[in-house]
Formats: sequence, C-alpha cells, structure tokens
Amino acid sequence: MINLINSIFRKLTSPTDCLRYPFVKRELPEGTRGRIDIEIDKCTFCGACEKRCPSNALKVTRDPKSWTLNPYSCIICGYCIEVCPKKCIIAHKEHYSPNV
Amino acid sequence: MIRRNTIPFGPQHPVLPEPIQLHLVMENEKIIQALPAVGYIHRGLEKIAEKKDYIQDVYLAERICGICSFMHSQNYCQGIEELMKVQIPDRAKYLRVIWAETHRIHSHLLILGLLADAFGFENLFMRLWKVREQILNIMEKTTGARVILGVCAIGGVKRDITPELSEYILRELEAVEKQLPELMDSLLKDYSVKQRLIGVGVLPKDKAHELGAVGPVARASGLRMDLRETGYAAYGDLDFKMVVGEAGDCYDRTMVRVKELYTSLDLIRAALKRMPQGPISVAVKGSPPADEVLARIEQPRGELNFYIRGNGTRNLERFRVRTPTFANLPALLHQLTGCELADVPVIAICIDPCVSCTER
Amino acid sequence: MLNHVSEITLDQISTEVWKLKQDGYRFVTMTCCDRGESHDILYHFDKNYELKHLRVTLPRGTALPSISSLFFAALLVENEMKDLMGVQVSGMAIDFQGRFMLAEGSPVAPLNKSIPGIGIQIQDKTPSAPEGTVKS
Amino acid sequence: MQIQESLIALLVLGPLVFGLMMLTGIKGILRNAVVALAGLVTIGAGVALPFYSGATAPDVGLPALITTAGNWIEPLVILTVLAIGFSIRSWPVRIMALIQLGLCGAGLIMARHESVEETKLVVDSLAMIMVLIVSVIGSLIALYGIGYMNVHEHHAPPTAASNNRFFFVLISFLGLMNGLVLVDNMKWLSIFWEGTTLCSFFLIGHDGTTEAKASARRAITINVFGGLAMSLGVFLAAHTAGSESLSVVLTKGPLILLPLGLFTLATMTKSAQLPFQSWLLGAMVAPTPVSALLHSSTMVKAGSYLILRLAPSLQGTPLAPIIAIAGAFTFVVTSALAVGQSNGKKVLAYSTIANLGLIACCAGIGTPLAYAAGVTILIYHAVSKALLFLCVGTIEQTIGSRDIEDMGGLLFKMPLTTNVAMIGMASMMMPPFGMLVGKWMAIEAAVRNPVVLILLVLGSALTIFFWAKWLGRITTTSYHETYTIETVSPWMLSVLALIGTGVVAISVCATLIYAKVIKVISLATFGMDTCPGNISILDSVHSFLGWPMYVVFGTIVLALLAGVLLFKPSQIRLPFLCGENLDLDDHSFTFRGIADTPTSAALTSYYLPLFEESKITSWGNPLAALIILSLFGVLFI
Amino acid sequence: MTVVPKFNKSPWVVHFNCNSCNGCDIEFLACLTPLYDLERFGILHVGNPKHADVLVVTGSVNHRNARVLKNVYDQMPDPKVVVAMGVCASTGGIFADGYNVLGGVDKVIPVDVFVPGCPARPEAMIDGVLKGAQVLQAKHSGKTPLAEKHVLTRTPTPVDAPAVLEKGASHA
Amino acid sequence: MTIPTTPLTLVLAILVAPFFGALLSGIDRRITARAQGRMGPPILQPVYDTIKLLRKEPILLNRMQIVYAYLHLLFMIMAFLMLVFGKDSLMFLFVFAFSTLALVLGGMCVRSPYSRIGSQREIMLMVAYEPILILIMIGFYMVNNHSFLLSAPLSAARPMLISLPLLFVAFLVVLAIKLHKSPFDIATSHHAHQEIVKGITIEYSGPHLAILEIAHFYEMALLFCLIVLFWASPIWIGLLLASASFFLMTVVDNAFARLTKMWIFKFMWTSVLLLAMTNVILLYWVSK
Ligand code: SF4
Ligand code: SF4
Ligand code: SF4
Ligand code: SF4
Ligand code: SF4
Ligand code: SF4
Ligand code: SF4
Ligand code: SF4
Repeated sequence: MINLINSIFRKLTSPTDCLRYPFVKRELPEGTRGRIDIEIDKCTFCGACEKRCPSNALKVTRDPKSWTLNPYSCIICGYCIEVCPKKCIIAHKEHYSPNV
Repeated sequence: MIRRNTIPFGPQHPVLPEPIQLHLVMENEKIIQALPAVGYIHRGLEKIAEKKDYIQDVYLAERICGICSFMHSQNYCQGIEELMKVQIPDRAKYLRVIWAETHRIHSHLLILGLLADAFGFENLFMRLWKVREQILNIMEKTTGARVILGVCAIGGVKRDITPELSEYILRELEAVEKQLPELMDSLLKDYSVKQRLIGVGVLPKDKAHELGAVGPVARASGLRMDLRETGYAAYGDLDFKMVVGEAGDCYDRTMVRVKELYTSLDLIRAALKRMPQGPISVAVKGSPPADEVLARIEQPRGELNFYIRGNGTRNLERFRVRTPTFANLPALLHQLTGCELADVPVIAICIDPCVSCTER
Repeated sequence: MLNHVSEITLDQISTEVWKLKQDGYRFVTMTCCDRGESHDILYHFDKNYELKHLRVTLPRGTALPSISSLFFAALLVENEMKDLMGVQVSGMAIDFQGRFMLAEGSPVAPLNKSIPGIGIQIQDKTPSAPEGTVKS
Repeated sequence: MQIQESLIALLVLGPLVFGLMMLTGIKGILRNAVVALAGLVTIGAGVALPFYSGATAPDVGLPALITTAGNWIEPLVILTVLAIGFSIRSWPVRIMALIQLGLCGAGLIMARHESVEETKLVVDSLAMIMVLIVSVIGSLIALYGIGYMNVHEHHAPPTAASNNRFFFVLISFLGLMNGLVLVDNMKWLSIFWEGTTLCSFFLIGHDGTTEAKASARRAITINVFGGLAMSLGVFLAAHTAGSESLSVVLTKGPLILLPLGLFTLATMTKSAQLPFQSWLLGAMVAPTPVSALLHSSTMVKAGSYLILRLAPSLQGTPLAPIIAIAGAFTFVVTSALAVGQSNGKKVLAYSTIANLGLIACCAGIGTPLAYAAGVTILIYHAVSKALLFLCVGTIEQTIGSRDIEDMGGLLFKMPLTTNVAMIGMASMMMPPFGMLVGKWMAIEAAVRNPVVLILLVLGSALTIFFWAKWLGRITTTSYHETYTIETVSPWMLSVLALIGTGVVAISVCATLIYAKVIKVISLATFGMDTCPGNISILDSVHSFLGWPMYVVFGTIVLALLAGVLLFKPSQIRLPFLCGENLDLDDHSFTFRGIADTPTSAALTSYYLPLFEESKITSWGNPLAALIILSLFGVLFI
Repeated sequence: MTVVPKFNKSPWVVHFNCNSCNGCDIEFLACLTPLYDLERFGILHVGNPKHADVLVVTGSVNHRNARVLKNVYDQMPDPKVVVAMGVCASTGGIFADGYNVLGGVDKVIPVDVFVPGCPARPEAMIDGVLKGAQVLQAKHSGKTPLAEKHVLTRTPTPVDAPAVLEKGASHA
Repeated sequence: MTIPTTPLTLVLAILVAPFFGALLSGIDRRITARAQGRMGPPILQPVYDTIKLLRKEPILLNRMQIVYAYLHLLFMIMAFLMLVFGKDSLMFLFVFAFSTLALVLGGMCVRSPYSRIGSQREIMLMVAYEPILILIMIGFYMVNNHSFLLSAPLSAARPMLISLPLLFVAFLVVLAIKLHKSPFDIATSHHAHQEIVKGITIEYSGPHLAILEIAHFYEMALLFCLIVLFWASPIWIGLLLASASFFLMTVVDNAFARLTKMWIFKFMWTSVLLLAMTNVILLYWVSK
C-alpha cells in the first residue's frame, strides 16, 4: 500500500500517459494493417481475392469492371493482399473511419 | 431466519464483459448454488469452419477469441501441419514462441487488471492495462495488428522479426519489467487485496484433478500441468520453470499468473537470442487427408484442444474446439458454492473466463 | 493421427471410463463426429501429457449413457452434444433440455451433416422444430 | 372533587362491572354493544379526568375499610394463583404462591398492632398520563377487538375459550391497570400487580392450543416470580418505613435499598427486560388485540410506570447506575435480536422490550432530562406500538402471514392499513415523530455515563436496521399492480384510522405536550434544585420542537406531492435483471434462467446469522442475569 | 490537430457484448485506460442501461442474445444512441453465415454509428463514440437519420473515381 | 460566531452548496484520473452530467421511488441547513441519517434484486457508522461546555481537533464510507458495479437520478463543513483541513481494494468504535 501511495503521488506530479487521441495522432508503425484499398488500375478483375476472402467482403465483377469492398465485413486479415497475382491490393496504415 | 435469494448474474453485467448468466441461489449473500446458462455468444463456429476452406479457417480460428487469438491460429496450424505431415522451419517455431509468449503476457496483464477491477481497485486496473499497452505495441510493430495478429500460417509464419525489431522488443520488455514489481507487489502484498484473495474460492488439488481444471487454475491447486513441457514449437529447446501453487485459492491463482509473466519475459528473451536464421515458412500444397488429430497447446488459460478431421478435400470434416475455460467451468461452479456474493466477481475473473471461446 | 485409441462398445463405456479414472487419468473432453449412419463419440483422457482415447460408434437414435456421475466435467460437453448433434444422452447430472448452447429459433442439431441419402436435412437459421433430429 | 372521585370509580370499577356483564353469556350484537359501551365510557372517563383534576390534583382519600379489605383480598388473589399453579401442575408457581401466602400472613400478623392507615389515590401527572394511555389506547384496542374476534371466532382453534370470557378479562384488565397506577397503598398495588398477571395468563392462554398453554404457563411463572419480589419488597418496605403508603416509603430513600432493589426486579419481570423477555415473546400466540394490549398500554407498561415512580428515590443510590446499564443493555441486545427476526410480531415484541429498557435506563440515569425522556418514550411508544400491533394483526388476518417477507406489495393489496402501518413505523424511528425525540433526549441525558451512552448509541443504530428493512418491504411494489379495496371490519378500520391520526397528532403537538406535560412532570418530580443546568437543558429541547418540526412535516408533504405530481404510468419500465427480463403478468420479477426457463428472482432482506436469536440470547441472558445479580450485590458492599 | 465538433458533454456508455470474439471487447476496455482515456470526454462506463445514453455493442446477434440486446436497449431512457463496434456488430463479419448468427446489431435494434474493423482500433472506437455523442446531441433537438453502411466501390476510370467511402475515410 | 438565519443566507446556502459539492466531486474525479495516469474529465463534468440527466426521459418502476428520492434530497438540504445555521447536533444527525434512510428505502421499494442488495448493504453501513457520528457529536458536546449546538465549535477557544484527535480519525473513516470510497464502496457507488451494478441507484434514471446526484452534492458540502468544524477558528485552517481530508480520501480510494461488508462492519464496530470511545472516555476523565 505504501509503495502504491508513493507511486500515486509520482503519477500526480508527472505528465499523463494519455495519447490525447483525436487531437494528437499516434505514429503508426510500418506494416500496420489498416483499411484495405486497391490500386484499381493494376487490377485484372481475376476474382482471386473475392474467392479467398474469408469474410466475403469483396465483390469483383468483370462486366462492368468493378471491385467492391464492404468495409463492414472486412476483417483486415490481408489474405486478399497475399493472393492477388497483381499485388494491387494495399493496406493503409490508418483505420476505417466510422460513419454516421 | 434465513431465506433463499435468487438472482441472475449476467448476461448483461458489467463485471463480465462477456455474456454468461450465473444463476445464483443465496442465503443472505452466501451462495448456495451457482449454475451457468450459456449460449449467449454461440456463433456456430465449428460449422462455419466446415464451410470455409482450411486456409481461411486460420483466420476463423484466430477469431475464436481475440485475447489469445494467436495461440488459436498456432494450434490450428500445428494441427493441420501434423495432419498433412508438414515440417516447418525452426525459425518459424521460435517466432511462434515469441508471439505466443507476448500473447500470454498481454492476456495475463489483462486478466490481472480485470481482477483488480473486480475487487474495486481501479487504480491498479488502469496501471496494469497501461503496461499491457506496451506489449500490444510490440505486437503491432512486429505483426501490424494489436490483438488479432494474423501472422500464423500453415507451414510457418508470415512475418519475420528483424534484428532491429528484436532490439526494440528487448528494450520494451526491459521497460515493462521495470514497471512490474510495484504493481505485482500491490497484487500480492497489499493488505486489502490479500483480504479479498486469500482463502477465497478454494479448489483443492484432488477436486481440481477430478473436475478437469487446466492451466493456472490447476497449477494454483498444485497440479503440475503445463503443456509447454511437451516441447511443441520451440519450447523443447527453451528452459522454463513451471509455476505451481498449493492452496488453490484466488491468491495462488493470481500468484501463478504473476510469476508466469516473468517466465514469459524470459522465454521471449531466450527465444530472441537463440532463434536460428533461415526461412520462416514452407509452402503447403494439397488438402488435409481423411485422418484425425487432436492438437493441444498451453494457452494463458490452460490446455487448448482442437480435434481436426480432414476428408481429403479443402474443407474439413470436423473441427472441434475445447477451450480451457470450458474445462474450468465445472471448477468455477465448485468454487462459487459457499462463497459470498462479493466474491463472485473475484472468483469468476480468477479462473480467467473466456466465454467466447467456450461457446464458439 | 490419434494414438492409443480403443474402440469400445456402448455398454463398456462406464467400466472403461471408471478404469481410467482409477488409473488417475484426467477427463479432457469428448468429441462427436457425424458419420452419416452413426455418430462417432470420442472420449479423450490425459495422464502426464499422454492422451488416451475411447471411441464409441453410436447408431442414430441410440441414447448414450452419461458419464457425468464419474466425471462431473463431462456434463457440459454432453449437454453440448445433445444440443448441437442431436445425440440423446441419458442420465446427465443436469439436463439443459436442449437449451444449453441453442435458444429458441436456433436450428436443430446444426452440427450434423446434411446427407441426403440418409435423410438428414439441416437447414441454417430456421425456426426450431421440437427436439431431436429431423428424419424424413 | 365529587366528579373526580366518580370518574376514578368509573375508571377502576367501571371496566370490572362491564366485564362481569360479559359473563352473563350475552351474544352477537348485544355483546358488541356492551364492549363498545365499556370502551367508550372508559375513554370518556379517562379523557375527562385531567380536565377535572388539573395538572396537580390533590390525593383522593379512601375509607380505611378499603385498606382492611386489601388485607383479605390479597390472599384471595394469591390463592387464585396457587389454584392455577395446581391446574397447570407447575411447581415453581405453587411454591412461589405459597411463599407469598406466607408473607401475606406474616404481614397480617405483624400489622395487627398498628392502626389502620388510610388508603389514598395519587392523581399526579404521571398517573394521569398512564390513566389516559390505559383508558384511551386500551379501550380502542378493545373496540378493535370486536371486529377482530368476530373473524377470529371462525377460524380459531376449537380449544379456544369463549369470546365472552375473552372480553371479560380484556376489559377488566383496563380497570386493574387504572387501579395499579392510581393507588398509593402498597398492599393494593400488590393486588393489582398480581391481578394483571392473572389477566395476562388468561388472555395468552385464550386459544387453548398447546403453544398457547405453554406460553401462558411461561408468562405466569415469570410474572409470579416478579410478584414474589414485589410482595417481598412490600413486606420489607412496610416494616422498615412503618407505612404501607408508597409515597411515604419512597421518601425514605437509602433506608429502603433492598425493597427498592426488589421493586426494580419486579418491574423488570413485568416489562420483560432481559433475561425475562421470553414470556412476552410467547404472548405472541394470543390473538392480536391481546398482544397490542400487553405491549402498549397495559402489563409491560406497569413495570415502566413503577420504575419511573421509583426514579427519584433511586437517585444517588448505587442501584441507579446499574439500572441504567441494565436498561441500556436490554435496549441494545433486544434491538440486535429484532434485526435477526423476520416474524413481524417478534420484531415488534423485541422493539417493545428495547424501548422499555430505554425507559428503565432513563429512570436509572435519573436526571430531569432523562426523566423527561422516559416519560416521552412511555407516551409515544404506547400509541405507536398499539397502532403497529393492530396493523400487523389486520395484515395477518388478510394475508395469513405475519412474516415480513410476505408483506411485499401490501401497499396495493391493503392500501389503508399499509399506509397507517407506514405512519406507525415512521413514528418509531424518524424525525419528527415523538419516539425519536425521546431517544434523542435519552442520548443527551446519557452523555455523562460513557457505558450507558455507548450502549444506547449502538442500540439506536441497530434500531434503524430492522425498521428500515420492514418499512422498505411493505412499500415495495411491482410495476403493474393496481390498488384494491380492502375488506376489513369497520371496527378495526376506524380504530386504525383513529390511532393513526393520533400518532400524527401527538407528534404535531409535540411542543405543546412537552411544554405542558412532560417538562412539568419532570420538574415537579425532581425540583429545580437538583442541578443548575436543568432548566436550560430542558428548554433546549424546544430548539428542535419548534420550527424544524414543521419543516420536516412540510418536507414529507412536499415529497409526497412530488410522487403524485411527477409520476406518469407511461414511464414505467421493467427492473434491471441483467437483460433477461420476462414481462409476465404475475407481478413477479421473472427472468429467463437456466435452459431458458422462466425463473423468479427473489431477494429478501438480510437476517444476518450474526443476529440469530439463539446466538444472542445464549450470551445476552446470562450477562443480563449477572447485571441483575450485581443489583443486589452492591447492597452488601 | 483536429477540431472535434460539438458533442454531448456527458455520454454515459453501457457496453453489451453479443457474439464478440473479445477482440473488440478488450479494445473497447482499452479505450477506458490511460492511453486512450474516454473519460476525458465525460464518458463513463456505467454498466447499467438505465443510466446510459450510449449503447456500445460488440459482436453479432444470435438467437439467445438478441432478446437480451432488445431488453437492454428498451431499458435505456431516451434519447439514446447505439454504436456497433467492429464488423461483427455491423454485419456479422466472418461469422455472418453461421447457423446461429442473425447478423449485425441493426437486425434487432436501430443503430446510429457503425465502426468497422476487426477488431476496431481504439482510435476508431473513440471516433465512433464521439460520433455517437454527436448524434446524441442532435437527438436532443430532433430525430436524425440512421446510419447507413457504405461500401467502397472502385471502377477503373482513368481519373480518380469518386469513392463513396472517401468522405467517411477522412483520416487518409 | 454564527451565521445568522436570514432569508438571504438561507437562499445563498441552498444555492451555493450543490455547486460547491459538484466542484468537489469534479476535482475528485480529476485527481483520481491523474493518479491513474489518465487525463480525466473537465472539472465541471459533474455539472454537465447533472444537466444531461435532467434533460433525459424519466423512467422508473413505481411511484414510491420518486417520493423517496425527493425525501432524500429535501432531508439532505435540511440537514445541511441545520449544520450551517448551527442547530442541535444530534437532531442534525437524525435528519441526516433519515436522508440516507430515504435513499435506502428508495432502493428497497422496487422489485429489483440488485437495488435491494444495495439497500441492504447501505443499511449495514449505516449501522456501522452512525454510532461513530453520534460519538463525534458527543465529543463536541463535551468540549463545548455541554452544548449540543453545532454553532458551539465555531466560537470555541480551542480547535476541536486538539481535543478530539481520535474522533477525527474515526470521522475520516466515516467520510470514506459516505463518499463511497474504497475499501468501503460496497453499496451505492458507481464503482461497485462489479458486484451489484449500481446498487441502490440502479433503478433510478434521468431526472430522478439527477435528484440523487444533487443530494450527493449537498452531502459533500455538508461533510466538508463538518470537517471545518474540527478547526473552526481561524477558519482558513479548517478549510485547509477539509480540503486535505478530501484529497486524502481520493488517495485512499486509489490505494485500496474494495472490502466486504462483514469486514467493514467488524472493523467499524471494533477498531473505529474503540478509537472513538477512547477519545470520549478520555474527555470524560479529563473533565472529571
Ligand atoms: S483483408 Fe481479408 S477480409 Fe478484408 S477484403 Fe481482404 S481478404 Fe477479405
Ligand atoms: S486478386 Fe488482385 S487482380 Fe484479382 S481481382 Fe482481386 S485485386 Fe484484382
Ligand atoms: S482461450 Fe479464451 S482468451 Fe484464449 S483465445 Fe480462447 S477465448 Fe480467447
Ligand atoms: S474474460 Fe477476458 S476476454 Fe472474456 S470477457 Fe472477460 S475480459 Fe473479455
Ligand atoms: S389469523 Fe388472526 S383471526 Fe385468524 S385465527 Fe389467527 S389470530 Fe385469529
Ligand atoms: S446540568 Fe449538567 S450536571 Fe446537571 S443534570 Fe444536566 S448534565 Fe447533569
Ligand atoms: S469484429 Fe473481429 S474482433 Fe471484433 S468481435 Fe468480430 S471477430 Fe472479433
Ligand atoms: S465502476 Fe469501474 S469503470 Fe465504472 S466508474 Fe467505477 S471504476 Fe470506473
């Protein structure tokens, strides 16, 4: 107890540990998997990503050519990135942002 | 004259972030009988696993539970590797140990923090979780995610730990270890904490064995039982001392976890030091044969069992998950009987319950 | 690859389990597997990290005797089997009446396979019919 | 003068006469009418008495014949006791009665030579207050009894004695009590004392069940023991002081320590102080009017009355502090006992004993303030406790249980009775009701004696515990219940309403009662000269009884208004049951439990094992006995 | 430095875990701890629906917890806001085709904010709760439309295609 | 020195007290947060909370709840005024106790198990600390020439603390209970959510909960003033003492686990009571 009281006073006199998130943004490490996106012009619409996505978050159509991601299904596993033959799917560092 | 009181404890109850109902029958506040009602978090994961292919199942297995998610994927991959007779590179084994042990640390810190919250020690809870964030930083930096890592794959692992990262890890571990003694003293030596833990929820050794308790719960009761001793992954090459208690009360369970924090820290350091160079994965071709396997590893909460049965296709025939909490539930019911209502949260948290993996 | 699997019959269960208990084995868990005509029931036991398994082939419609009086811990997994596989278990210490894992509205015995030849049809997310497996 | 005497005659003899009419075997409406008449007459006489006598009425002299008559009536009464001793085959009663008979004889022989003293009636304020309590509250209980016993007749056990005999005893009881408080002659005091014992014996045994019989037997054994102490005290006092007049004897102070001790012992048995409490608890088996009567206005109050009478003489004797401690000890132990009870009547019983202990304690402390506190408690307790017993009786007749835990939702089932009961409970513990004022004065008075102080302080904390539990229970309501109209006999209902109003009224008039009665009595008893701080302390009581009192009442009214005005039925939601609520129409709080089965949640109040009856009495009674022994021990030091 | 728009100053939160794998749960708990400290915004984790303004749900809905979720929601006093944390709560996520999974939280109760991610990062959760607080503030005055789940569609048009999500994904 | 009871002071006291209490509670939350390494809410957060609650939909279980909530508040205000204007101390305690009792009854009058558990526990706490409070008043009485008036300590020559050191310590324990601080936070606190969710207040919501909050602000102000009485002249020492005590409470809260009700009961009726009794008996002995 005594040592905790000690450390309580230490905490009281030192700056907070808080990251102050919305005001200050954290430096995210390299390789962080955030939101998934595509460099659409490289894509061949082969559909490999759609087939492998464990969460059925992707929809690829050849005609018309479109690649659709449902961020509310994507589990950010990165499997699509691995399987894409063109390596055109990318994971941004920052997270998907909630909508209203 | 004393009468029976009946109350539901859960599913929406702040002390249990997970939905489970304990049906408590009490005399005044003394528990006479406790029964669990589960199923609030049953997703039918075993069936989903049969529908997805066996590689997608790695991601599914990770989401059996988010706390020691890595170990679920590790156990699943080890099971499939055994089934398909794949030999993975040594470096991958060491990497698996490193991530598994960081997971153990984060899980133990988490539960110790929740335990502190359960007996109303908010300060300690906050401080422990603050330390835990540093462990999460290690995971984020090495794998790209904070809790569900997604680095384990059939045939090895997906990411490597470079020498720079290794140094970073050692530095962080150092910082974590520096903060621990003060907090651990509060957990183990503080008068008020001891009042709440010692002699509470006693599980004698023979009862623990009979009820099939596993993990820290079993070890705190004096059972020597830690699957890491069987030497899966790289544990065979690494030394560690199993922590056992004797009284089998909440205090001993806490003590076991506290000491295991240090064991895990040492294991990570040793693994980082002795990790051989080489590839981190091998390519795996084909599908799991029509055979069955029971894969087991030691999770933070105890022994995890996956029964995996293939049928020669990319889909599994049967995937069954028996998690440590499932094994510890009967022991929990035994401990709850006769305790005070005030001790219910403490005892419940002390078995480190994870309902989501229990119900899948 | 399970080692040490002994195939036993239905009526040997309690004696075999009792023997293992006397030998100081710990009950690990049970696994049930739908094999079409029958259910495969596996009992897993452990002693000093050595696993021992008992396998019982349970024809459909046959009740499995509970071992919860020998190992109380088996109670949970037996109730779960009853819910998810539709296996009838007799003599459980506490019977959750098919409401252990599943609730009103859940499908019946969802972990069984849909094998058309045998006539077991498992539908996803259908409102529940009364207890038991659906047989045509 | 004439009027005063006839009023007194009406008060003492009237009930006896009406009682005897019962024995003629009248039935039905006629019987009810006679009981009602007896009650009303007694009430009238009781209320009229103070108006005609004023605060300081002169004593009323009685012819010497009465004194002589007393000499012969006393053995008669004792013989009755002896007869009972034989009929219930109780050796202790027989032996004690025989000893008493011996004493009687000895007294007669010794008194031969002396001239016959005049018997007088002392009509001072204390006596007047008692008369008021006995005749008003007691009669009201009798009126209530009319309605109650009609129902009781139907489902009482076949062994029960006839209701006529019941009312005979009940009504006569009032006369005896009036006599007891007014009479100054110790012989007569003894007679009335034994008379109340006999009455209570018959009333407790009324139902004739094994349990009732056992209780009656216990009651008479203990009370005859008290009667013996009384006789012995009277005998010794008379011979030490050379007079049979209590007022004369009491002026003798230290000379009569042993008789004083014996008198104290007698009061303790009568007011069921530890370790003699068991008879009063046993008395619970009797029909409710009996319990109400025994607890509020008669019987146990005889003990309190006598100890207050003795208080001035006790002052300065070594007995006083011990009596204070014994009283405080009873207070704290019985309060603890009440905490462990879920039987409503038992809670009431223990609370009665606790308050009687408090009165005894005040008498022991013996300062003007303490005395005033004692009298305050005496008055307010009688009214509130009568009310509560009658309420519990009514509730029991309706729901068939006297268990507190069965009383949830009563507010809807029997709104009137429950509201009245709530007032009664509030009046036992909350500001601004009189009981709290009394307790407060007692604590302020006890401040000079740390041991008594701590006991009182602990006791009053425990008091909160059991009242709060009960009050919380009866105000518990579910979310979709509706009011029902209760069907209770008009006799009972009107008496409840009357006493309920009375409780509020005497609390509202607390200032007046205090200034006009209590303070006056206290000052008259002790005189101004006892100590200088007296007056200022007594006056400081006004500081509370003034405006805060009305603010408190205003506050309560405001809160009730808020409840009426701010409540909209549309805002009602289900209680928190961890999300598993089921909205069934059975008024219970049901949740989906194991295997989805609807389960009823239940939470009763706590009756902690710490406060178990057997546990507490096992050390409380011996300790109390020890304290009483020390009462006599000090006489020899 | 982002300027946080006007939000309710005291949104008390009750958290209910439906079918969550704990990943989102522990991340939400982490939001209360020193590094993220939700109490800065007056947010208290109250644990009791009757005191709460914001219901944070993690995990998808199954047959048994749906009724609990409904009860919890019903016991909250108006105005109230529901925040669905993680993809499970939004759509069912990886478990969406499980036999016991009904789908996202919006199958049972109206949802005001969806927070994607598996698990959603604490930062995303803070964003989500603050958005919830904004909605709460708006609800004090009048009704606001419920949230919709936008998908990100990319088509190979030469110039940068307008993506539906772009507005929402503001931190890019 | 007493504050005269004029309409102006009356209104002032009624208006200022809750803000003062809210401020105290805001500071408390802030310090708690800082002790844990967090930033914590704005100081005025309790005010925001209360305003928000007042604007919410009032839901409840039955009518009695409202009555008890208002009784709680009104009696609390009354107790506070009795303290400020120096009325009789024992009566003040009774009114204060009844205020808490109204809260307890409010928790008991609903058919909700958690609420009832909270109430039962709160009664046990009351039974545990009431004697101590009474003894403190007795201590005041003895030091102040046999005056039970709460205004007496204000004009006393010697600060109460010097004669009543042990009683002050006992009072600090009571303070911890009244402020729902660890290790005593078993009944009402929002910190006791681990066992009984919110205890007594669980079934209150919206404006009715706000009433309880406001009452609690009064209670804080009341307790603060009570500490000031221990060192009333010069009054700034008293204010300092009170602030220090409140700060101490926050620290203690952060350094303890919650203990169980029986432990508290035993602790209060043995150690703390003994402490208080010792002080009273010493006074008694000295005055003889
Ligand atoms: S990251 Fe995983 S879930 Fe998301 S789109 Fe890619 S494969 Fe699907
Ligand atoms: S796998 Fe790659 S190339 Fe194929 S559709 Fe997906 S993104 Fe396009
Ligand atoms: S054992 Fe529990 S904590 Fe570990 S992964 Fe499984 S569910 Fe999570
Ligand atoms: S036991 Fe752990 S994982 Fe499970 S709910 Fe509690 S905190 Fe979350
Ligand atoms: S319930 Fe009442 S009326 Fe009926 S027999 Fe019993 S005492 Fe008499
Ligand atoms: S003035 Fe003082 S000494 Fe006299 S009775 Fe009162 S308290 Fe006792
Ligand atoms: S969204 Fe992902 S992390 Fe969150 S509960 Fe679902 S599976 Fe777990
Ligand atoms: S109960 Fe726990 S989370 Fe809630 S406010 Fe208190 S300490 Fe914080």
